Amino acid sequence: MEAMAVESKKLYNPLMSKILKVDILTETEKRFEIILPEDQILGHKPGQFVEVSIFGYGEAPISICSSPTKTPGFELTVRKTGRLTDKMHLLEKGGQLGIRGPFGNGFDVEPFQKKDMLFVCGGIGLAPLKSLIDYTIAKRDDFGRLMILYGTKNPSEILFKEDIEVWQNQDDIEFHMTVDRSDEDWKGNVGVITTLIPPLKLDTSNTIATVVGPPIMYKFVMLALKSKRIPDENIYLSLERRMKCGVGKCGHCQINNSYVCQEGPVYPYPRIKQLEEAI
Amino acid sequence: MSKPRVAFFDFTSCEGCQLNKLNFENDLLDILELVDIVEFREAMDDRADEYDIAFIEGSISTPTCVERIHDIRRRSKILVALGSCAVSGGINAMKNLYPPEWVKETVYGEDKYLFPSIPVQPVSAIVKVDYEVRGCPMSTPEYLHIFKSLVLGRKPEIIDYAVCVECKQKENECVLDKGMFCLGPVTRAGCGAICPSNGQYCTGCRGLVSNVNENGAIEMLKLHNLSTHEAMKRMKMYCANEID
Amino acid sequence: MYSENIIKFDQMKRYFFDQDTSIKFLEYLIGKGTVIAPHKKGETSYSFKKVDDVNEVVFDYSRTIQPLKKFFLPPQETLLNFNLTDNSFSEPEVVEEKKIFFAIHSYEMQSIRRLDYSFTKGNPESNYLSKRENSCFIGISFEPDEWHFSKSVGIEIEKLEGFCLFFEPVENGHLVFEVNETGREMLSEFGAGVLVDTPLDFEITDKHFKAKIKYHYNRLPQVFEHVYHSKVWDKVAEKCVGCGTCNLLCATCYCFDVRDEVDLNMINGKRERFWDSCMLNSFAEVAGGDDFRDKLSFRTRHRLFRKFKYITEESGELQCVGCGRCSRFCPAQINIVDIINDLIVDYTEQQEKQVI
Amino acid sequence: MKKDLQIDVHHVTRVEGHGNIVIDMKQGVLQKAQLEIVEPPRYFEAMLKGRNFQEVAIITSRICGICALGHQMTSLKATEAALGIEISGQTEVLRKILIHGATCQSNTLHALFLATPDLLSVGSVFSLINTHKEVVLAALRLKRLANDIGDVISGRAIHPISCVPGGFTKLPTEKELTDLRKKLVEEGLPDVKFAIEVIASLADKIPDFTRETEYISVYSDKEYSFYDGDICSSDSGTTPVENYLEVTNEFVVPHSSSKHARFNRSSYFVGALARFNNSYKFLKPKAKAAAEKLGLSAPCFNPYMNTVAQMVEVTHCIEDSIELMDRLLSGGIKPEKANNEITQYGRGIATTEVPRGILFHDYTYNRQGNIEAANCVIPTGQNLANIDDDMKKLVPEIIEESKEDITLKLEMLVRAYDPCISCSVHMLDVEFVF
Ligand SMILES: Cc1cc2nc3c(=O)[nH]c(=O)nc-3n(C[C@H](O)[C@H](O)[C@H](O)COP(=O)(O)OP(=O)(O)OC[C@H]3O[C@@H](n4cnc5c(N)ncnc54)[C@H](O)[C@@H]3O)c2cc1C
Ligand code: SF4
Ligand code: SF4
Ligand code: SF4
Repeated sequence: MEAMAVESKKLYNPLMSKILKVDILTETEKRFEIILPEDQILGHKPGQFVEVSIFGYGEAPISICSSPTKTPGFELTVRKTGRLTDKMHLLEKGGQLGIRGPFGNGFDVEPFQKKDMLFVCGGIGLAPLKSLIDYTIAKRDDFGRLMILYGTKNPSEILFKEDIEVWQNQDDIEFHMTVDRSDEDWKGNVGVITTLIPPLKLDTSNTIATVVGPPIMYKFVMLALKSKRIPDENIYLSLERRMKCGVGKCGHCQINNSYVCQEGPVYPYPRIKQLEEAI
Repeated sequence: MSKPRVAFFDFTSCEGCQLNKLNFENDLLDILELVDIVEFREAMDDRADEYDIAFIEGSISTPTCVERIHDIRRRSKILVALGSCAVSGGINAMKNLYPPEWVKETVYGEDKYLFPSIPVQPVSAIVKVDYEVRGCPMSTPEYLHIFKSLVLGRKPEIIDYAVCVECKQKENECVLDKGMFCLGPVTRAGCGAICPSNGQYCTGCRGLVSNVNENGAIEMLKLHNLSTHEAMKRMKMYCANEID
Repeated sequence: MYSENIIKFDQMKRYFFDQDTSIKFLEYLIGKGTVIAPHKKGETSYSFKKVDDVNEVVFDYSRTIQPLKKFFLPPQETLLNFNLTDNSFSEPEVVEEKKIFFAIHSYEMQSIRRLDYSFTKGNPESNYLSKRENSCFIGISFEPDEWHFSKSVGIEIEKLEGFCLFFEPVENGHLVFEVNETGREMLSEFGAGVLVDTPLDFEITDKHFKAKIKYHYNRLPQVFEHVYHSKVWDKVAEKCVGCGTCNLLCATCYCFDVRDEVDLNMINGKRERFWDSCMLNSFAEVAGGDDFRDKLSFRTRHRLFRKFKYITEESGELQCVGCGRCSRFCPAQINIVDIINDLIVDYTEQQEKQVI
Repeated sequence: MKKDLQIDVHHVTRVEGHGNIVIDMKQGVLQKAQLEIVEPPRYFEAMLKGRNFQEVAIITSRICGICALGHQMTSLKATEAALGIEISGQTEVLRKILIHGATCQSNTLHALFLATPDLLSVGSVFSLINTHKEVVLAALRLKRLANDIGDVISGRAIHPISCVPGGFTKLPTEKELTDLRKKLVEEGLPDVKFAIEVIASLADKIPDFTRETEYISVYSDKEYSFYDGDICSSDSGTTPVENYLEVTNEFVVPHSSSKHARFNRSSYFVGALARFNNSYKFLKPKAKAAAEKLGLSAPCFNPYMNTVAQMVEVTHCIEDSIELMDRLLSGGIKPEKANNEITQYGRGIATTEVPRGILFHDYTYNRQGNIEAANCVIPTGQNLANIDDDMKKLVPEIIEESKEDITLKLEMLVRAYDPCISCSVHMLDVEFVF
């Protein structure tokens, strides 16, 4: 059988990995620093994800939020939302997680060299983008301007407060944020994330925009970026779908003819436009 | 870790679901290892005040039932509805289909006396229900799944697809091929398609899947020799409260 | 196309087996490995099953309920056994055995070749491929019923690719063709007797398919380019009840769900996968409850696009093999050939409009 | 001493359904001794109206989870009688085995799980797991085996699936029956023997109380009959099933949401003890031996002995099932479809012995095979008057004992009848409040 000639792989066996550190970011989000057995390096690209599992509680795709330049461990930011993630939130330093991956197509950083980088992050969308943000900061000289736009529903949902403080105080990073609804202590912008785009002065042809957030955010952000005349091919989006395997078999993540776990989660915008079911 | 304190309560029902639990002969001892059963009227005398998990069987059909279920809810951390009667009103809810005048006529004997009765309702119509084990009688594998999930402290998997899925996974001969009709295509799975596996049509005891195509379902039943009227009647046997 | 096959048949060595010899041959096969063949199931249905009693094997059957995929991608399959106390796991053992599939129709054989593609490309999956190893297939021709339409998707009754032997019914028995080397070895070991050179005057050409797609299969991907927004999808969705039968029994559908289940001792457990279907609620739902294919019309469209366009773009082959299961077993009697022909009408109308 | 006594046991435990015991004695005069049935009404007869004959047994089996099979069998027989549907001999034998299974299951549950804890002075079977593990295990095995009979032949022990008018939608295979038979011989008989020894050793804990009453059961002159026969009264002999209303004479009492019944006396007894008293001579040998071991002989007038009679019946049912299976297996299982040919319509009445006693279903069908009128008379309802009469005799006899002991004996009495309350409220005459 010619089909049998290929060497097959055990695709579903996780590597039992250790939690090095757990940070509480908000009421519903925690950050986990994880190390693979024998200090193996994950070797991911920014924007890729891993399949995380706890036996008895299931498996789910989670974006890697640390930069590939940070080794040997890597970081995940997880929202408590169901079977697996609830249980993850009960784990502490020393706990074990099954890891498969990295999977998917991340950001190809080659074409971004010397470009101005615009990051548009909604809610937990900051987590997957943070791997790229951290990477560009680590390799700051390879890039032009770094502009980070970040919006959350309300101030209590803000992630990575320490990093944000650093970003805010650094001259070579332009950071703007907003909340949909403010509270008493909030002194910053109020309004949806799209309100942060019009004031920006952009060198449109030299700007790469990367957008990650909840499904409804995409439509409006794309309109705003359009009016800024950023060429479609300079815009990248990361999509989220249900996934049961991460290796292009189970079919759950399929959008038209694209498997998010293979071709995505990061897509150049022209490709998204071909995928009618995408957003 | 102390064992979860578990209680079982029965409302208007045939008590088949309760009995089904006593039928876990092989697993009963394992189950008792995992939890403390603190109240189970059908099998024991003890009573308790507070419960980690309360399992409720039966539908709500009298004002007393309403008071009792509120009281149990107040004292329970997790409340699980067991069986069609508790989940949807079940067979009992068929009563709601008939005009009250007609029911009076049929049910009144010459000796009338007052026994207050209200339209049959599922438990969730009165209090918050955390999880549901469907079926008439409740499905044993599903019950065990929810039971184990709760002991593990995780959310159970909630099935929202048709009985046909399990029926096809088992490679049953479809009862439609024997000239019968079947409610399996629109009924929520979880029973392991036990009726079609035994050559009988699915009566829909587990209620409808969500987003059901109701008109499509009636057209489908008509293809299999039921009139519109009969199709509606069959679909309402267990879903009197779900379909208008 | 048919003439090509006749030439092939003509050049192949062939033997005559009467019913007794066929039974003896089955017995011989049982000595060689696990033999799987069609059996009667229930009143009017068939099922592939391991042969325990050679006399129960059915040579003449329409189609089985579950397709052959069930042997390589079982409806329920354990991926891992795990232990909660120490977080260890192991894979279930795969029994190394030779599997001989007997009396297989050509579309069924082709469905396995489609699955081979899907489980090999990108990430070759050992769960599928290890079960797939060591299997050989013996074909048989069949009389199409009102649901078979394999010819319309380019798979003739005598398509031989993948088989080692092929059985063609003739009076009082079968002509047995030696398709490849494996088949030749089998026959000589069995002692098939003398070669026959019966002229091929049996009805090898054009057994009558009642169900037909109006266009040649090569044109179908082109049709699918233009019917994404067709109203046909809404029309189908009025009748469809979303039961998932069409996907589950499809010879080439392979989507699955994965669930963890713990034993009552709360120590051991299994990670299992199950056949799934893109027609079902929650198949494409994401955290937060958004469903990107929430309508039955979208789901049916996705189902057919996977058969006639998405995978075809990469593999060059239609994924539908024309077994007719989705139509035959649909409780709402939705027929895939009708859907495609309606789409073709829609497409033709579009083209005509453009000309005007 | 002229005593005052008030007892109010709210929701008697370890019985099926909801009932309260109320005793009111003033100055040594018994004002009230009754079992109040407080289970909500369920209107089954009303719900059956207009239902197709294929659905009727599915619905009636939901009258009660414990007696589901009995209701289903009686319902099928009534439907078949009304519509002139014939069944095969094979179907009849399979049904008889099913009824044996259901009787074993229910009698074991009652005798070993619900009543035995009283004899061992504990509150539930769960407490016995540590002290009497082998008894519990044997009981569990027996129950499992009884359920296996239901699972194998009817698809599911509770709310059976494959029994339909005219036969079965799926037949057990010969292998399944052979395996089952083997289990009955190798596990069933030894386990029931062991259980009977345990109960025999506790016999002195069974209250000594007698009150002769009328005993009513199904009777056939060929066998210890559960499946079919005439109505037999220990007072007046047999009556054909068609005249069941003359026997049951149901009447309404204010303290019960279930009707009471009487025939030749103010009350009558149905259930294992009635069957035992009326059909003793047809018991199989091992069952007769068990009865002797347990000190039970016919006729017996102690209602507490009903529980003991149930264990004798378990022995009989296992023995008879083995014989019936041998009969089926010797000829092989014939692959046959359920016969659903309707040849007539109108009224059909049927009776069956279910674990708690004699049960009647009475349907009238129209030409389309839909129900026009339905009536079910349930054993627990028939026993209620007898329970009240027992309590009226018992309370004065034990009045000198402590209130706790009196309450316990009364609860044990009620439990001895193994009342199935959710069945008994099948048809309540109530005012409907919407
Ligand atoms: C490429 C990719 C990257 C991702 N990256 C991240 C990431 O970095 N961080 C992250 O947190 N998530 C991420 N996700 C999302 C994550 O995979 C899902 O949220 C996943 O379902 C969580 O698994 P679970 O077992 O905890 O939830 P499940 O138990 O599977 O629950 C998920 C479903 O149940 C619903 N649900 C759960 N709880 C409730 C409730 N109480 N009430 C109502 N509905 C409820 C959810 O809305 C959701 O639909 C990513 C997903 C993808 C595809
Ligand atoms: S028997 Fe019923 S549940 Fe099973 S496949 Fe057929 S229609 Fe679906
Ligand atoms: S097949 Fe249908 S009627 Fe039977 S148990 Fe399942 S849901 Fe209920
Ligand atoms: S089998 Fe028919 S009814 Fe079921 S999902 Fe497929 S097309 Fe729809």
